[in-house]
Amino acid sequence: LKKLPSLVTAALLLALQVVLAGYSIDVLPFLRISFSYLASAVTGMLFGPTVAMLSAAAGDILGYCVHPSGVYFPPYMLTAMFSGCLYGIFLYHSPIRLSRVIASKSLVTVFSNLLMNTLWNSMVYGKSFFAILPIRIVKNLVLLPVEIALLFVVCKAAQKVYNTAFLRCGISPRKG
Amino acid sequence: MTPILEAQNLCYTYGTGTPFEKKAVQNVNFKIQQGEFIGVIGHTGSGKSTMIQMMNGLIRPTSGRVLLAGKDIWEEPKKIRAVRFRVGMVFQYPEDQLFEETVMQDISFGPRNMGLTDAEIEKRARDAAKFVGLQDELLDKSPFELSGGEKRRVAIAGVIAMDPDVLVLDEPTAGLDPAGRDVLLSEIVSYHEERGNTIMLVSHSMEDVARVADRVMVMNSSHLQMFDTTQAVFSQDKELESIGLQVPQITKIMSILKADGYPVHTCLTLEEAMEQLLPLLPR
Amino acid sequence: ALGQFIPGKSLLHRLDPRIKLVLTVAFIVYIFVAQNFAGLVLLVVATFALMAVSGVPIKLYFKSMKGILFIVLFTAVLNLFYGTGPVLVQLGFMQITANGIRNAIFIAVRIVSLILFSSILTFTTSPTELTDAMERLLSPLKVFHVKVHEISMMMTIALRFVPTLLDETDRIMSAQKARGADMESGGLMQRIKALIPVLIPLFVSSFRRAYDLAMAMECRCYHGGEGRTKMKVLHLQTIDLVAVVFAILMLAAIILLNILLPASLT
Amino acid sequence: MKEPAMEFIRTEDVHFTYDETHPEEPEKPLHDVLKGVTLSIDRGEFVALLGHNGSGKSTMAKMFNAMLIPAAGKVYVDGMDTADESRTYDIRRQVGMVQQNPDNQLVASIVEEDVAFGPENLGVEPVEIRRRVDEALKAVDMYEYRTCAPYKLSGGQKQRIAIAGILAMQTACIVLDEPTAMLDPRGRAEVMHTIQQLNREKGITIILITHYMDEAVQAGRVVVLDSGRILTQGTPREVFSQVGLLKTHKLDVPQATDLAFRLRGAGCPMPHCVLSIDECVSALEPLLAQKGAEA
Repeated sequence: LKKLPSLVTAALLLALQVVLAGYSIDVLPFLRISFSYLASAVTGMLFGPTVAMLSAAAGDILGYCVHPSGVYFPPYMLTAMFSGCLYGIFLYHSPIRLSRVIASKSLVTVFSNLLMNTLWNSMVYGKSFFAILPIRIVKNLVLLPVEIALLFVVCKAAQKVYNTAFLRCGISPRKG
Repeated sequence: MTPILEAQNLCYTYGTGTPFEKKAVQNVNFKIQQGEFIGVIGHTGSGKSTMIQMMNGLIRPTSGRVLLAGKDIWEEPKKIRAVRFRVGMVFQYPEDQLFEETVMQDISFGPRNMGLTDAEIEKRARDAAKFVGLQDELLDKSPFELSGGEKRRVAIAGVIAMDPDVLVLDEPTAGLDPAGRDVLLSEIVSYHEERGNTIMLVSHSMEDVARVADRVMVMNSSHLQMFDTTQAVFSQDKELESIGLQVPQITKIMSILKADGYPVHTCLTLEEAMEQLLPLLPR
Repeated sequence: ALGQFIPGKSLLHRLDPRIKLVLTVAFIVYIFVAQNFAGLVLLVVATFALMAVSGVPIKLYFKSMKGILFIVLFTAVLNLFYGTGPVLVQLGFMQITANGIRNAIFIAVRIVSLILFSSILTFTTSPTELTDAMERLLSPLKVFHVKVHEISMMMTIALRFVPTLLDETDRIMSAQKARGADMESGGLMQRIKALIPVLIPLFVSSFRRAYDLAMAMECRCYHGGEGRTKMKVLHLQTIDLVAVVFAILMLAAIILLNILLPASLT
Repeated sequence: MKEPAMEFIRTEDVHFTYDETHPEEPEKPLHDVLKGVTLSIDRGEFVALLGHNGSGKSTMAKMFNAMLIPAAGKVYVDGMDTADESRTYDIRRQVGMVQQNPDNQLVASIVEEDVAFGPENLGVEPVEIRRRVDEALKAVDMYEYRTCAPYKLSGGQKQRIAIAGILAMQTACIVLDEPTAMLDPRGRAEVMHTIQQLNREKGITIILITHYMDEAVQAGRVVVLDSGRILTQGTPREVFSQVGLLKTHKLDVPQATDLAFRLRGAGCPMPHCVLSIDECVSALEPLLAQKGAEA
């Protein structure tokens, strides 16, 4: 994040991450579809794993400051960071390909949503939490293809627009 | 004749029951006939945005009714989408809503949502593009590569392509330069003349409203303060100024001359003023 | 409005945000450290005391609980069936044990105090204060080449633009609905698909805003964290010290109770 | 010739070309935006830069504070060459800039912290920042909003906060790039009032880029740009007496001015340049009275 435009773009994506978290669709309690992963993934795509990881951590905290609901439990931040990092690893510096999108999102679903979050949930809510694990698995697997498709469309558009938005006028503000 | 659009005791209150409760629109009544060109003026915060968003059911009135061709638009809430196709709405800075890969696809978004056939969609999109003066070679480009003025036209075409009976435009010329403003406005006027449908134009530019509108609505602190012919509204320059609105410069000049006892009457455009003044002036 | 900050002049409002942040995290940890009802009750009492001191109407705290109440009850009920030991009630293949009831109550109380405790922080500290506090707390990490200034700048900007983008989201949604986009009905898949016309313009507008803002910041001589000063300087006061001492005493008490009494949660 | 000490900004035959090597349309020709602009602006002046979109006026604005460097020619600010990278920050301390979109230039979520952003970057002492922030907010008449969040303010108010942010850096000059283009009439009036006040009372050099003639009228000097060149310049009265020229270059001409121009064209003895409603009326009335007396 040497360059100011990158810093600011990452900041705006962070804001978007927080905003999108507010527009989640509740299917059942515990089962919520949120779209903030899109902003996090685009951050990873444009600025790489480190930035995505830090921004995900910041997003977790800010998200709680902005829409305080439920429990603030610090380990959830680790999940967010891990996911951000995965997106960065798979999507950074490469033209968007479906295979990469599939790989990144699937890993996030399995490791972050299913493994890590289940662990944290069980810490907060007691071991009974394993009772609804099957429902969570089904939900995540059903949603996976949709989420992948959405991610693919958004990433493609974002990559294109980002390039045109900043290259178009040829004025990338000069670093003094 | 049944008015195309009618408001009956329209009210809207934001945040009912919270400390932030705010009456945005109160007791608005009006009738608009098919084919009229209506100007809507008023300050930011006067309630005009809320009012126009009730016309196509984006905001549901807290009380009162909106009648489209004599029928309450909320009679069957499930069919509200059909109302939105008949009352097209162009928001402020509409270029922000573009999202498709090509201009053509973006203009087609509305017609496609209407469930039309591909051929019909294509035809409508091309017609709409023509109305706003978009060249054919732009249609296959990405909307994000266009200039600001072109994007604005694409967005307006996207609403025109739904072929609405009533077209509501919220400051369509905001942020354009004077030349761009004039061109866009005359495109809207010729669209109106050709299709003969009803237009509601919200604008801060009194000159523009005076030039194009048949009748003018004046919104002030959530009420419909005046609704009369353009001539009649702008001849009340004192009343308008008292609520902080200006009349067009030309109207103001003529009304000062009139007040000072010269034999002229209210004018809306330069041409009218020239016509009146020339015989009265030495050459 | 953004967040749920309620401006006020209570002791908690005046507490240094850095201290508040650290102590909140500490308390969250305490809640998990406490292994028995005695410790938990101590924490609950402390939470209620702080709520009273905060000067924020108690009913607001309960309002903030509303959203999650169902989850609390739901987990409590589930936990009922997860106990071991002597069976009290047999419902088909499920059974409720004394120990299950105890677990259910314990966990429910724990979740409730977690929520209340984090609410105290967000009610008495504005999001700006929080990001500011975070920046200062993280600054020692500079030693490890973590870009603390950049992260906090990002958070400041993000916080500034969240309301702007929220408005923008509503505006774009309305605009697409006006073009017949259907976002209210249809199955899950359709609803997700209907979001594309909203999501893409949002990203586009974020990039455009970023470009403008980067320009504006450059014009205002922004050049990273080096040589930068701050208008507001935070000083630790006596109450901050008192708060820290209080927190340490709490920790000692909880650990002591853990040692003296058997664990309640199995 | 003016005293050399009075001169604050000088541009010498400035050229600029946007490097439009667009990834998807490489065949698009390079686009000359500025084709030799020579201009001198004095300390304390209020200059309006008028021109339609694409005339190069926004590019010109970015030349004044080294956001852009001329491809050929020179820009000097207070004697410093903008091409000299070691002076970039010294130049930006002298020349602040306000942009078109009021939403996209405020950094912090509290008004006073945003105003403090500039001085913080300059490494000013905290106590001094506080003093400057209060003073700047009072100067733009926004002091009572100091703890507000920017998103609760109107467009005109946000623009005034942006101006305060520049004032707090104690720059000698403010460049405003179409600051009113996105505002409603009330916001426009607020911002113009603030600009006038700063120029008159604090002696701050103002460069106002606009395409509204009624705003340019308020300046001491008007420079009209067209396709990268200076079309004409002078006092508002000198420039706006050339209504025909302005209209052929797609500039906005207020109705009062236009009316007088057309009447003159039709042979009425109207004055050469009419800038406002009042002037127009006071020019018309004697003529109407004269003709009335003849009849």
